[in-house]
Parts: sequence; structure tokens; C-alpha cells
Amino acid sequence: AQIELVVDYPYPDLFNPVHEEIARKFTEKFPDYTVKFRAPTNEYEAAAQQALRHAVTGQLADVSYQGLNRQRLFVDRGIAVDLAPFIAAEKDWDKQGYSESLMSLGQVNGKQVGIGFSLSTPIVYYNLDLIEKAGGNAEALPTTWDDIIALAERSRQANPGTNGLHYDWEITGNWLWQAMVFSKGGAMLDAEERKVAFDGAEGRESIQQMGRMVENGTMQNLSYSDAAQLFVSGKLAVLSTSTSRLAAIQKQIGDRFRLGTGLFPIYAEDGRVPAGGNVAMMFAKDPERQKAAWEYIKFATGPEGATIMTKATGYFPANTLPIDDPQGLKGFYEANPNQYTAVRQIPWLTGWYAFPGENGLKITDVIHNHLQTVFDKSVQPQQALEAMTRDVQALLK
Amino acid sequence: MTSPLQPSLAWRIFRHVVLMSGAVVFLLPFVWMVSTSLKPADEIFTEGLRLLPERWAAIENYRRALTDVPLLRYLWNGVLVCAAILVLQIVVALPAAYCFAKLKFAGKRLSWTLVMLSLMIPFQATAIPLYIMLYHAGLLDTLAALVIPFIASAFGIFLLRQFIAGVPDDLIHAARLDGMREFELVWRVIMPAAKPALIAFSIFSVVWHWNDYFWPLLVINTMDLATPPLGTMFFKNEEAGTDFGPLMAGTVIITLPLLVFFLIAQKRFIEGVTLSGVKG
Amino acid sequence: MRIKPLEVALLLGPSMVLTLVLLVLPLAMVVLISFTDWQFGASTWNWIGLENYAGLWHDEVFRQSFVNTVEYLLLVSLASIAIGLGAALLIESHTSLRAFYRTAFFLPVASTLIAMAVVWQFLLHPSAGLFNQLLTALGFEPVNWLRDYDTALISLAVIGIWQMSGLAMVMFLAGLKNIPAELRHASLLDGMRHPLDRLLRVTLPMLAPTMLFVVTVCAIRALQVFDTVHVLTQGGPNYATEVLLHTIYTEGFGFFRMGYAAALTVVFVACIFVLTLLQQSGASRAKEL
Amino acid sequence: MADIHLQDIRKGYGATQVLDGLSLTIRDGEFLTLLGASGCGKSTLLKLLAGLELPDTGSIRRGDDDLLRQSPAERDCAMVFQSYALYPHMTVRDNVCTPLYMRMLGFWQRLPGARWLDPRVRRQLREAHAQGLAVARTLGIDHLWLRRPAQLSGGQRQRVALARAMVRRPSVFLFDEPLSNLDANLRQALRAEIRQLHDQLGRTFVYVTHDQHEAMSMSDRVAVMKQGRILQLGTPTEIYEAPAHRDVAAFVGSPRMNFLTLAAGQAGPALQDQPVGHIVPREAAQLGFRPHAARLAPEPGALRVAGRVVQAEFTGAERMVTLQPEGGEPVVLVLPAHGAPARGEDLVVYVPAHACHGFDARGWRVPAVPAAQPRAA
Amino acid sequence: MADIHLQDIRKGYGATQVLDGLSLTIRDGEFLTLLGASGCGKSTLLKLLAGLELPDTGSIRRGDDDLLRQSPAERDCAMVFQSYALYPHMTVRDNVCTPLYMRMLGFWQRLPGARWLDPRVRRQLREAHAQGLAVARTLGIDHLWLRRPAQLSGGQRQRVALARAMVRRPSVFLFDEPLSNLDANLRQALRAEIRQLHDQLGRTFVYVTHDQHEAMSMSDRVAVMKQGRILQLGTPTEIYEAPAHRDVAAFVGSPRMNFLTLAAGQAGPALQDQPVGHIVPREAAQLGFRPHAARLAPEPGALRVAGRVVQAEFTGAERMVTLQPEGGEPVVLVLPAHGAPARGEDLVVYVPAHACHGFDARGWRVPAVPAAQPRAA
Ligand SMILES: Nc1ncnc2c1ncn2[C@@H]1O[C@H](COP(=O)(O)OP(=O)(O)OP(=O)(O)O)[C@@H](O)[C@H]1O
Ligand SMILES: Nc1ncnc2c1ncn2[C@@H]1O[C@H](COP(=O)(O)OP(=O)(O)OP(=O)(O)O)[C@@H](O)[C@H]1O
Ligand SMILES: [Mg+2]
Ligand SMILES: [Mg+2]
Repeated sequence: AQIELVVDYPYPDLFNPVHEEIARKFTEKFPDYTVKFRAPTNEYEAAAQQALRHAVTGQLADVSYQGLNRQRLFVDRGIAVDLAPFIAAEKDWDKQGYSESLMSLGQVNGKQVGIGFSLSTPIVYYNLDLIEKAGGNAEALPTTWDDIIALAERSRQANPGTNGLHYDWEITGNWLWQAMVFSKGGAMLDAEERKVAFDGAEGRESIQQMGRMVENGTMQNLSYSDAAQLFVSGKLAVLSTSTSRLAAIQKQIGDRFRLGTGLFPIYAEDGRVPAGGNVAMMFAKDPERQKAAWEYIKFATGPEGATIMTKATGYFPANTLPIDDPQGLKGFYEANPNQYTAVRQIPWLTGWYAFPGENGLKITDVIHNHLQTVFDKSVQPQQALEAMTRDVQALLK
Repeated sequence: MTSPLQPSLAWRIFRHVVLMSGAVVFLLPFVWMVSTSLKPADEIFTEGLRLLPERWAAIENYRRALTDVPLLRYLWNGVLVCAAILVLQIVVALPAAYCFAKLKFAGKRLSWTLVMLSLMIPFQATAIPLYIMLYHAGLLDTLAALVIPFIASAFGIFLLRQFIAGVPDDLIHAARLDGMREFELVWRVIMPAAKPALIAFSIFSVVWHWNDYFWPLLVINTMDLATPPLGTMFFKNEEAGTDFGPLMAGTVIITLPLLVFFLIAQKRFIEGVTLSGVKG
Repeated sequence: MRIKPLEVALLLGPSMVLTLVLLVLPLAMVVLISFTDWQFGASTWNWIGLENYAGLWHDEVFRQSFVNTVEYLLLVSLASIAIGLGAALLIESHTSLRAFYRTAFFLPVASTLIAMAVVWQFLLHPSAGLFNQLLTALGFEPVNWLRDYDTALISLAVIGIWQMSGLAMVMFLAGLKNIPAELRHASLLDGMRHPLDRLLRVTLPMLAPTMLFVVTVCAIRALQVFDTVHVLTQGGPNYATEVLLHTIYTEGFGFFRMGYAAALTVVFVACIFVLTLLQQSGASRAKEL
Repeated sequence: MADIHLQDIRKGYGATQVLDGLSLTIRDGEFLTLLGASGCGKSTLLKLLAGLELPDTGSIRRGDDDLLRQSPAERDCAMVFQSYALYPHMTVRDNVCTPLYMRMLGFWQRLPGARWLDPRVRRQLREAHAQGLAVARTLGIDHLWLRRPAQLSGGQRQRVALARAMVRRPSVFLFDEPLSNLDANLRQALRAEIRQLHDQLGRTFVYVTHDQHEAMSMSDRVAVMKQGRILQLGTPTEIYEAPAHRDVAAFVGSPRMNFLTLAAGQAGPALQDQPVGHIVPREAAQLGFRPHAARLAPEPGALRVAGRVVQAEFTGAERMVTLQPEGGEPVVLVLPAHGAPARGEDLVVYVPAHACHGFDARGWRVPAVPAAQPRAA
Repeated sequence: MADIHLQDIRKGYGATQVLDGLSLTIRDGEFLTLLGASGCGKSTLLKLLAGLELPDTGSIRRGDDDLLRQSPAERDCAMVFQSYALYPHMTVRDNVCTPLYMRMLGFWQRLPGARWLDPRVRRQLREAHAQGLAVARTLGIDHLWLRRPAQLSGGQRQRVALARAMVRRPSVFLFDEPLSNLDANLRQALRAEIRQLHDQLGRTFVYVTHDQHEAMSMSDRVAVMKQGRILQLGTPTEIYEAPAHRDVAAFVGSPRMNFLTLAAGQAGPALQDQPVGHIVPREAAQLGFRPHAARLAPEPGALRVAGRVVQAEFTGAERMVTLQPEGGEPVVLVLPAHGAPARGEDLVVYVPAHACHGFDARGWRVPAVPAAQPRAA
């Protein structure tokens, strides 16, 4: 039957051409299905708000791209459709390039509600010009935070008027707090999601680590945009933030200096990094539409969609097939080694944790505020962690 | 001959010194805005402050602002929406303001309190219920949805009332005796007499609704119906990095019509209204 | 003067009906929501009575944001009115460059704040920003404007003033234009040689209605500050710039706790309502005198 | 139409009582002038008649209609405001013609732009302008046709206000000092013009003026007001020759009537040597005579006033002389310019008995003894 | 102080030329009245004197000072505006006393709140209020002391405007029709008050009025204006008795002077049977006489006018009679009320030769033959 799928997605500046291309190819492949796009929202927050609004008025899109850490919202409100039955119905699913770790990004409470579309991880950006003056080496970038801090501090000394490090801890959803804890093998909450788990050794070490970043002024109390401005103008040696910003940063640097990217330090055996970016979710309720929507999700997140997406944005795909495919992205990554750093992190990928319950988002905010006190040095890291634990625990009930 | 009615030379110099420094401070962000809109991405964050770029990217930035999004179309939407809002607001607010300023009637205090209340209540407070109401009216995702919530402008009523209160009663009396009904009196006598206030109101109404961002974002689902700020926001991206050049170019483009509008409107101020047909 | 009720209804009706539909009705819905635990987007909710309000009472953030709002309100409305009035008077005191000055002071009102915030971020940058470069050049320590607990709210207030002075100025210009030239003549002949005399004895009193209006509007708009906070600081650092409307927004759209946000809104509106009544009685008393 | 009856009207603003139980009947089609000191409530009365203000108590009826229930538009009055109340934003033409537009054009035709859509509107407008211009021409303001009020002189503004009232044919005309800012010639011409308008239309005119000449020469009847009440209502001759109250006598006539206090039937110093009993009745507390009434030639039975001339003022055709009787209050006399005495001279004048008026202690007129009865009815 | 010289003043608004090469010397300390038809430029002239407007060309000097370089405040004028220009936000008290505050208080003392800090300011204010109240009392507005202009009647407003000028002691007083909205008694009293103020202070007064009585009785000199020029400048008697131009003669005196056209030495129909050569010179194109000049009794050498009475109007003490000479233009006469003829009667009146004025074809006065020389200097 003829079906017009309604799709919404965020970040039009990045994804407009991507989604249009995907839709075009999709319609070529499935002539019965056409795609109609909603006016894109310009950030994940707005995207989630819009979807919830549409839920109130019953205008939900059939397929919606949402930020990774927003999936839980739609599960809690019973909006998201469980994709497990569709996956089960697929013949050779395991051959389609969706690895276990990538699939886990779309799971909430064990339910598969989303399939990764465009992904990002935290990485570390280096101003190679600056760090080389401080004795750093582009080929052997540091692999622990203490080394990174030391390198940044040395660079700061060696290059007067420049800053050392910026750790972009303010990214929404406590992304880099989670990254720090996860990279040490820690967790946010216990398995029952009733008790705070980041007050353990990993958490303590994480917060101390953050404290050390600012201790000697290696890192200043800056916002991301302030720091990014310093970085691209060549006045900041090391910047740790999402890989999604790579394209923009490269563009703003031009050929002012050489840029290098390094892995986000992973400590423990079971160390992980949380993925960012967005997943495709199905909101359609009608079985016919669900069928079409599933085809669309598969197409968009599959090799064809992933190739289109990756080439046009700074994200990496949630599908491994095209990465080594010369028809796909192989040549692309060779030409853009800085982009490849994120792909190298795929084995450690884990979901972006969202706190449960009606206070889930509030908890994120509370954590953010306590981290703030660490970075502006108004509270000792340990005390901040204790206060944070107490407050979060209270909100968990 | 310099007129002795004019202020002294010292005063004129003082005036220019004060106003010029004020103007410089007030215009500073705009200077940066225009300057940025001329620069390529890699020149925006360079060391030191430079007004003009080394490599001009003005064409590139403005082209992108105009073509990456159909900004001209959005401008047109903006004009439509602002004009509709303004006209309806005046149509609704002027008679009401007149009532409050010059008439006695039962329930005046109550309705005035209502006006003051709606003046003070932020739009955001009622946004969601309004959204739901518009949905039930089937008006979501139409230009009407951008207009309807703003028709009853408490700000307009309040502003106009204040000025109409200053219109001499005799003038209104004369109009009544000339055979005007209240309705006509409002448009034939009060409207011209309150012209400065109307112009001031128009300026604010247009400026606010032109720049309004949150409400269009809420109710518009079809890109074709978007208003100018939605267009420029296309270039602002926290997640992947903002495209400053086109963003600023877009901002310049959507500010320009307002500038022109203000230049025209402020000329009308000069004329003012001298209520010199009334003695006393 | 006898005006037929029908005529009054005709004149006043549209605005009142619209206000009822567009304001009172939604407000009633908000009040209802405030008694529930409705989460945005959810299809179910429970009546929880006054629980949200009880929560408010203990909410530190609410208290903080209340204090901030009042501080911001005083700073911004007073300074904007002063600057707006000063600019209007100075501009109108002579003809040269009048249009330019008017436009210069007005432009901030016309700016798209969301985009302008980017510019302000740049100007307020802790090391590369223009203000700090000036400070350093003058031998002062640079200030981390938006992230220092002490300066964050003030920085936002400065931006608020930048935006609102033009509004006040335009209103005052309109008010000045309504003063008959003859009164100026009379004041000159009465011996008011000094401009200050004319200002205090004729211009300002004649501007009194405008002043009442400008004060009210500036106060209201300051009270409703949201955009700058939302874009520049998100209420941070640590609620140092948290203001009521932003709190409402975060609760409602950030945390999707609609019931709680509604309760906040109701309290906010109630405060405003009291203010309105005070302002009303103040205005009517001023009129009687 | 019918007479307008005002019954026991009271009107106050806050603490000030402006009209204080005023009753008045305005006959249909008459030309009634209101005279009275500044601030006595004349303008307020006009506004009540027009329906622009409502009385606190009292009734205003016209025939069977309760005017208080009618809006200004229904009452159909034209008014010249003391403050002119011109529309500042309109040209003289539109100021004058607005009442015509209102009458001649239908509601839809009055909407802006109707002129471009409907040729009939254009015709009507031309017609209205022609009518307005005709009136403007008689008032000498046709050359100002396209100016705005701010560009007019005081007298020109006043004439525009007058023209605006005169283009209409309402059932009542209300004029509030319509000629006060005009020069004598113009005033005289316009007086005739207004009176002629009255005679032509036969409508009711209520006219406020401070110029007694105007009041006397134009009106069918004059109402003299004081502090919110009517002191006397009568024809000009009645008012002048038989003032009902001392205040009326003092108010009407210029220079003002002279008053001599009669202490309990005994006259003041100037009258010591004459019996005044035959001139005014015994009950009179004061005797009044007008400055014009004095004669230089002795006359039998006349009041004799003697004194020294303390001031002699030239006023065109006459000379105004202030006479100081020995020990009495000064008396003002108007004498022919030729042969009038100079300052410092002694002078004796005679006032015919029929020109003397008696007033009792509360100021009301004492009916004269038959011989001294004034001629007026 | 010195005389004020206006030299060849021109002033226009856009296309309208308001003052058209006006020259005038105002003597120091004199009481000069400006008379002229509505719209002739009187108010404009006052504004130029006050410095509120600047002329397009011409000079205004006072002694050695170029007044055009002085701001209004420096010129030190007090003015009563035709439109009052009261401060709407101030009470009557403050309206009246503002000039006093300006003079009596120092700059710092005038700042708001100074009253609370400095007891001297309170004393000064009390003093100013006392002075203001004294003036207000003479104008009869003391009971309105704390009202605002909007709460006053027209005449009360005008008196407030007058009081505001009168409390000051400036070097020049400018009055623009200050009494136009007042009743006759009040007007007469205030006239005396103003004249007395002049005599007391010895300052220059420039006074605009439409009331000739006022002009004649108050002024030292009168300037008659027409269309932006001065037609005649002279004492009231000169203006009245020897008008320099037909227009002056027509303008001054009420009712207006009668004019008889003399066709090339030959008189109009009414004069057919009399030689007028001995009355006005041959060059005269018109002969004028005032309505008051006509006598009922024959007089030798007088002009004889005969006709039928077509209108007889009662005006208080006199009767205004319109006489229609056979075939000529109607002539207006003012006759004593007693014994004046009724409408329809035939009448012959005589105008003494000294009361007849001759005017040439361009309207200028023709010097009379010696016998008919008026008495005025
Ligand atoms: N702003 C203006 N623009 C054009 N013409 C003006 C303006 N102001 C005054 N006039 C004209 O100048 C002439 C003189 O005005 P002015 O007010 O001096 O007259 P006036 O002698 O005082 O008259 P009145 O006795 O009626 O007050 C009038 O004909 C008037 O129409
Ligand atoms: N709004 C008001 N508040 C208080 N008193 C007022 C108000 N309006 C008028 N009055 C008073 O009412 C009285 C009558 O006013 P009104 O205007 O009727 O007088 P008027 O007879 O027309 O006088 P005039 O001849 O001076 O114009 C005056 O004493 C005036 O002070
Ligand atoms: Mg009046
Ligand atoms: Mg004038």
C-alpha cells in the first residue's frame, strides 16, 4: 500500500542533505513508500520536546531521530515501539553489520527501542604545534589523564599566553562525567537503579582527576564555546570534547596550526566510553506504518544510509559494514585520520546513561551543578562527590 | 544666524560626546556581528581584534545564509505574520484602550485588572495550554497559529491608554457632537491623536514578533512556514559547532528590514502631534 | 456622558474575549495541571493535591531564583529607564544626528537575541573578549564574566540593560513628542533658563504618564527575563543566574515535570497579581492627588 | 420639536458644586443667551444640554423625551467649544466638514478608501466641501482651507470652530463664547450671520457670551447666572431696565451700575439733602442708577448727585467720569465727550427717577412706586 | 532700559508671509496696544519680541543690544499666551508662582527636596506664595489656588495665565488678548489693574486686544496692524480722531465708520444737494464719519444725511439706527435711546464738519481743510 512516512530529525544544518538523500534512495528502493519530513529542530532538547508535544496532541512522527540519552523518556512514557519483534523477524540480522556494542546503544531497560544512526564519542583534540613545543609527540599522544594534564601544563608554560587544557564536562546529560567514570569501569547507579554507584572508587578517582585538571590552573573555568574559541585561535593546547565537533573545529582552524586527535583514555579492562549522537526510533502505532517505518530505519542505519551520513557529517556510523568497504567509507577514513579516532573507539562503546524516574533529568542537572563546584574550585572534589551522591540519592527516592 | 532658542555650543558638544560614546557601546555588538558576517570561518577566532577580514567571505556567507535555507521566503513569512499581528493588535487594542482611558462603565476595574494581569504574565506560562488549544482548533502548523495568540496585546492596550488619557476631553466631546459614534470616534479622532504612541507600539510589536523564536519553533512543523529567526538558527549548532559566518550574515539580513522599518517609523516621531487645536 | 453598554461592549469586547480565551483559559488549565503529577508527553496523570506546592516551599532553587529575579529586575529596570530617559532627552535637545542616535540606541531592541548571544559570548570571553582585553590593557585583572558567581548575574543585567534602554527611549521619545511646544515657550518666559529647571518642572512632570508606563513595562519585561539566561548561562553557574521564568522552563521543558512547573507558574502569577493590584492602587492614588 | 425643560439640576466636581439646583426652560426655536460671571457654570450648562456630562440630580426633558437617556449623537446638538476643540490632525476643511461627512455618508461610505471605490462618495464629498466652503467664506477662513489648526491664529481657530457648528442643521445650537477672540468688525459681522442663521433655521440657539452688546442685540431672551443658578430670565430689555436682582443690575451694563446705600430709609451723604422716598420705595436698602442715566441738565424729581471729578477717561465718543461725592462712595458717569467736565472740577448731575432702581437688603428688586415704574413690561 | 526698535521684520511660515516688512519702535516704559484684524500677525509679533520665534529677516534691537542674539530667558519678558499655555500638571499656585520660584530661589534651592533641607527655601516659598496669592486675589482666582487647569473654567484659566505674568517684574510685559474670556465687570476691573501695574512699574507693556474700548482707555499709544504691517501708530485719540488710513478708520470705533464714496469730487446720491468741498478736500475719494457723530439737530456747515430708517436696534443706553439714503449705501448711526426714530420713519441727521474724514483713492487720509481740522494733536 502507498504510505507516506512522517519523519523528524534534529540539526538541519548537518542532516538536511543527508536525510533527503536517504529518503530519495529509499523511495527508489521502495516505490510504495514516500517520506515527508517535519521541520527539523535545531537540537536534541528541542527534538525531544517536540516529540513529547506531538505525543500530547497525537501527531507523533512514524520515525524519529532522537539523542541517545533521550530514549529513556520515550520508553517511560510508552511512546517508543519495541523493535525486538522486528529484529527477530529478520533473516540474517547478525550479518547486517549491527555489532553487539552498537546495538546496546539503543537499549533501555533491556528493550531495543532505537538503532544508532550517527554516533559520536568523546575524544581528545591536540594543538600539535603547541604540544610539540612542550615536548609532546603527535605520534605518541598520552593515554592517561595525568599524562595529558602534564603535557597541557608543560605546553602552557612553554607557550606564554596560551591555556593548557579544557575538558568539556558541560556536555548535556553528564556525558563526560559518565565517560570519566565508565572509562575506569564504574557505573552511575547500581543494577536495580536504586542506589548511587558513582560514589565508589572509580567515581572518587574520577572526581579527583577532574580536580587535578583545574588544580594548578592547567584548565580554566571556561564554557565550551569560550574554550573552543581559544582552541581554534591557537591558544589552547588540549581540548577534550565530542568527535562531532571535529568538522567545525577543522574549518575554523583553517591552516593556522596542525590538529591531532587522540583516544579518550580508557583505564580498566571493562572501561567504556559512552556514545553520543542520535538513534532512529519508531513511534508509529499502526502495523502497516510500523512495517514501512522498520524498512526505513533499516535503510537509514544500514550500509547505504551510513555511508551517506558519514561522508556528509563528522559522525561515525552505527554499522560496521561500510567502514572497511572500499565502496563505502574506507577511502574516506584514510583521507581523514582525525575522523578515524572515534571509529577506533567502537569496541569500548557503551550507552549514554539516562537516570530513571521522573527526576531523571533533574538528577543530571544536580550532577552538573556539583561538577561546576569542582571546576570553579569552590568545593574540594571529594566533598563535591559526597554532596552529589547525597543529592542524587535523595532524588532517586 | 544661530537661534538663541537652540542650546548652547557647550551643550551641543556635551550632547554629542555623551551620545556618541553611548552609541558606540550600543552598536559594538552589531559591529562585531557585521564584521563576522564578512569573515571566513578560519578568520573569526584569530588573535587580536580585526574588523575587516583578510580574505573576504562576505559573498560566501551571505550566499549560504540565503540559499542553505530559503531565507527570503522566511522573510516574507515574517512580513506577513508581523503585519497581520500588528493590524489585528491595533484593531483590538485601540478601542479597548480608549474605553479604559475615557469611558466609565461597569466592570472597568475588573477588566483593567485582567489587562494588567495579561500584561504581566509571561507568554511561556500559557504556551503549552495554548498549544493544545490550537491543536484542537486544527490550527497548528499554520501561519494563523503564529498570529492568533498575540492578537490581544495587553501591552498595546496599556501603552495606548496612557497616551489617550492625555487627549483633551473637549476633543472627544466635539467628535460626539459631530455625530460620531464611539466606534468611529476611535478611528477618526483618537487614532490620529495617539499617533506617536501607535508608532511606538508598532515598532515594538513588529520587532518582538519578527524576532520571536520560541513560539514559531513550537507550532511550525513545515519549513515553508518558518519565520526568519528559525532560518538563522539553522546555522547555530551546539552539537557540531556553529557556522558563525552564515549565522551572522543571516542575522544581519533579518535585522535589516527592522532597521528600515525603524528608520521610517522614527521619522514619524518628528512630526509628533501637537494638540494645538485645543486651548487651555 | 452616557455611553450605551452595547457600544462599550463592541469596543472592549474583542480584547476581553480574546484575553479570556488566550489567557484566562490557558491559565486555568495551568492551575489544574499544578494539582497533578503530569509529566510532559505522558498520557496519564494523578491528582496529587497541593504536593507540588509543598515541594516548592522547600525548594532552594526556587528561593534562589526568586532573589535573583528581584535583583535583576531592580538593576535592569532602573538602569534602562535612566539610560532611556537620558538618551531621549539628549537626543531631542538638538537636531543634529538625531536619527542616527535614535537608531543606535534602538537597534539592540531589534536584535535577535539568540544570535546576539553569540556576539555577547565573544565580547565577554574570559581572555579573548573585548571587555577583558580592555581591562587588561588598563592594568586590571580579567574577569570571568559569565562564570563567576559574583559577576554572572550582573553581566546578564548589562545585556538586559543594553536591550531594554532602547525600549525605554522610544517610549520617552513618544512622550516628549506629546508635550506642546507652547509649554516650552512658557517655561522659557517664566525664567527657566537652566535646562535642569525645565527638565524638573516641565518635561519630567509632563512625562509622568509615560514614566508610569515605562516603569511598569520595564519591570515586567525584566521580570520575564528568559532568553539571555537560557542561551548564555542556563541559570549557571550553580543557579547564580537562575531566574523564575528559566526555572519554570527547566522544570517544564528541561525536566518535563509539568505539574511542578505549573505550580511554579501559579506562584509566579500570583506574585505578579499582587504586584498588579499594588501598582493599580498606587496609580489610582497618584491620580487622585 | 418642543421646549427643553431643565429641572432642579445639580452638578458638582468633587467638593465644588458647579450647578446648584438650576431650573430653566428653553423655548423651542428661541435664541437664549447665558450671561454670568466667569466660573458661574455656563459652559457646564451647555455640556449638560449637549449630553456630554450628566447632572448629579435633576432632569432634562424635551417634550416627552427624557434627554438624559439620550446620547449626544441622539440629542443632535452642534456646539462651539470655548476651547475650540479642533481636531489637530485634520485640515480646516476636514474640521469643518466632518459633521457633514457624518450626515451625508453611510457607515460603509465613511470607511477609508471608500472614496476610491464608490464614485457616489466622491460626489458626496465634493458636495460636502462645497457646503463647508460656503460657510468658511462667510467666516473669512476660506483661504485657510487646507491648513491645520496649529498653523492658524487664535481668531482663525475660533472661526473654524464656529464654522464646524454652522455647517450643520441640528435641532439645538450651543455656542460657548464663539466670538471672544475676534475683532470688532468681524464680530459684528458674525453676530449678524449667527442671528440670521437662527432666523433662517428656526432652531433653538443657546449662546454664551461675555459681551453684553452681543447678548442684548442678538438674543430673544437672556438668562443671567450666578454661582450655578439663574438669577433672572427675560428679554434683553427686561434684564437691562428692570433687573430682578442687584447682581443682575451690576452685571449687565457697562460701566457697571452705581449703587448708593440707603441706611434704613435714610440716604448716604450725597443724598442727605434730598428725599429719595419718591424715587425708590422705603424698603429699598440700595439705590442703583446706570452711568449713562446721569444728565447734566437739572430735571424735576430727579436724583441729584454732587461731588468732585476725580477721574475722567476718554473712551471714543464719550467720556467716563468718576465723581466723588463728599463722604460717599465714588460714582461713575458716562457723559457726552463734548462739554464733559475735566478732572478736579466740581460737578452736579441729575438722574431721572425712572432710571433709578431699588434693591432690598438681600439684593432683590423692590417694585418701584408707580410714578417711577420703568417702561418695560 | 531703552526703546525697542524693530526694523523691517519679515516672517513667514512656508508660503504664507505673516509679517511683511514691519518696522516699529516701542518706547521704553510705554503701554502700546496692537490692534488689527484676526490673523494679521499680532501674536506672531509678540512671539518675536519674546524671542520665541526668529524673524526671517530684519533686526530687533533694544538700545545697543541685539535682541536676536538673546535667548527668551535673557530678554526678560512676561507673556500671557492667547492659548494660555498653562502647565497642566501644576496647581494654580504653582502655575502662578513658578516665575517667582525662578527668581527668588538659587539654583540649588530649586532642586526638588531642597525645601526639606533648607529652611530658607521654605521661607522663600511661603513668601512667593504670599505674593502669588496677592495677585490671584486681585484677579479673583484665589479660591482656586490648589486646583489644576483642567478643573477651571475658560475665564479662570485665562486669569491664571494673567496672574502668572503679573507676579513678575520683567522689563517687558506681553499680553495677548488677556481678557477675552472675561465678563465685562471683571474685564473692567482687570483693565484698571493692569494699567495700574504699568504705572507702578514703569515697564514696557505690549498689549494685544480686540476690544477697542480696552485699547483706547488703557494705552499710551496704539499700533494698528494690517496684513503684517503697521498702518498707523499713535495715541488713542489720534487713531480715533485722525485715522491715517481708511482701514484704520474702519477698524477702530464701533459701530464702524460710515463711508460715502465721492465720485471725482462729486458726492454720492445722499450728498447730491450739498457741496462737500468745504468738508473734505477735493482729492478725497471717500468721506467717512462715525455713527456717533450724527446729530439730530441741524448744525451749520454740517454734512446732511437723509433717508429712511430700515433698522433700529436697542443696545442698552443707545439705539443703533440704520439709515437708507435714497439710492445710496446704508449708513449706521448711534443715537440716544430716548427720542430715537422708529423703523420705517424718515430721518435727517447732521454730521459736523470736524467729524468728517476724507480718504484718497488708495485709502490714505487726506489732510482736512483747516476749518475741519480735528482738535487732536
Ligand atoms: N505655523 C504656521 N504656519 C502657517 N501659517 C501660520 C502659522 N502660524 C500662524 N500662521 C498664520 O500667520 C498669520 C498671523 O498669525 P497670528 O497668530 O500672529 O495672528 P493674530 O494677529 O494673533 O490673529 P488673532 O487675532 O486671530 O489671534 C495668520 O494668518 C496665521 O494663519
Ligand atoms: N473638572 C472640574 N473640577 C472641579 N471644578 C470644575 C471642573 N470643571 C469646572 N469646574 C468649576 O466649575 C465652575 C463652572 O465652570 P464652567 O466652565 O461652567 O464656568 P463658565 O461659566 O463657563 O466660566 P467661564 O466664563 O470662565 O468660561 C468653575 O468655577 C470651575 O472652576
Ligand atoms: Mg466657560
Ligand atoms: Mg493671536
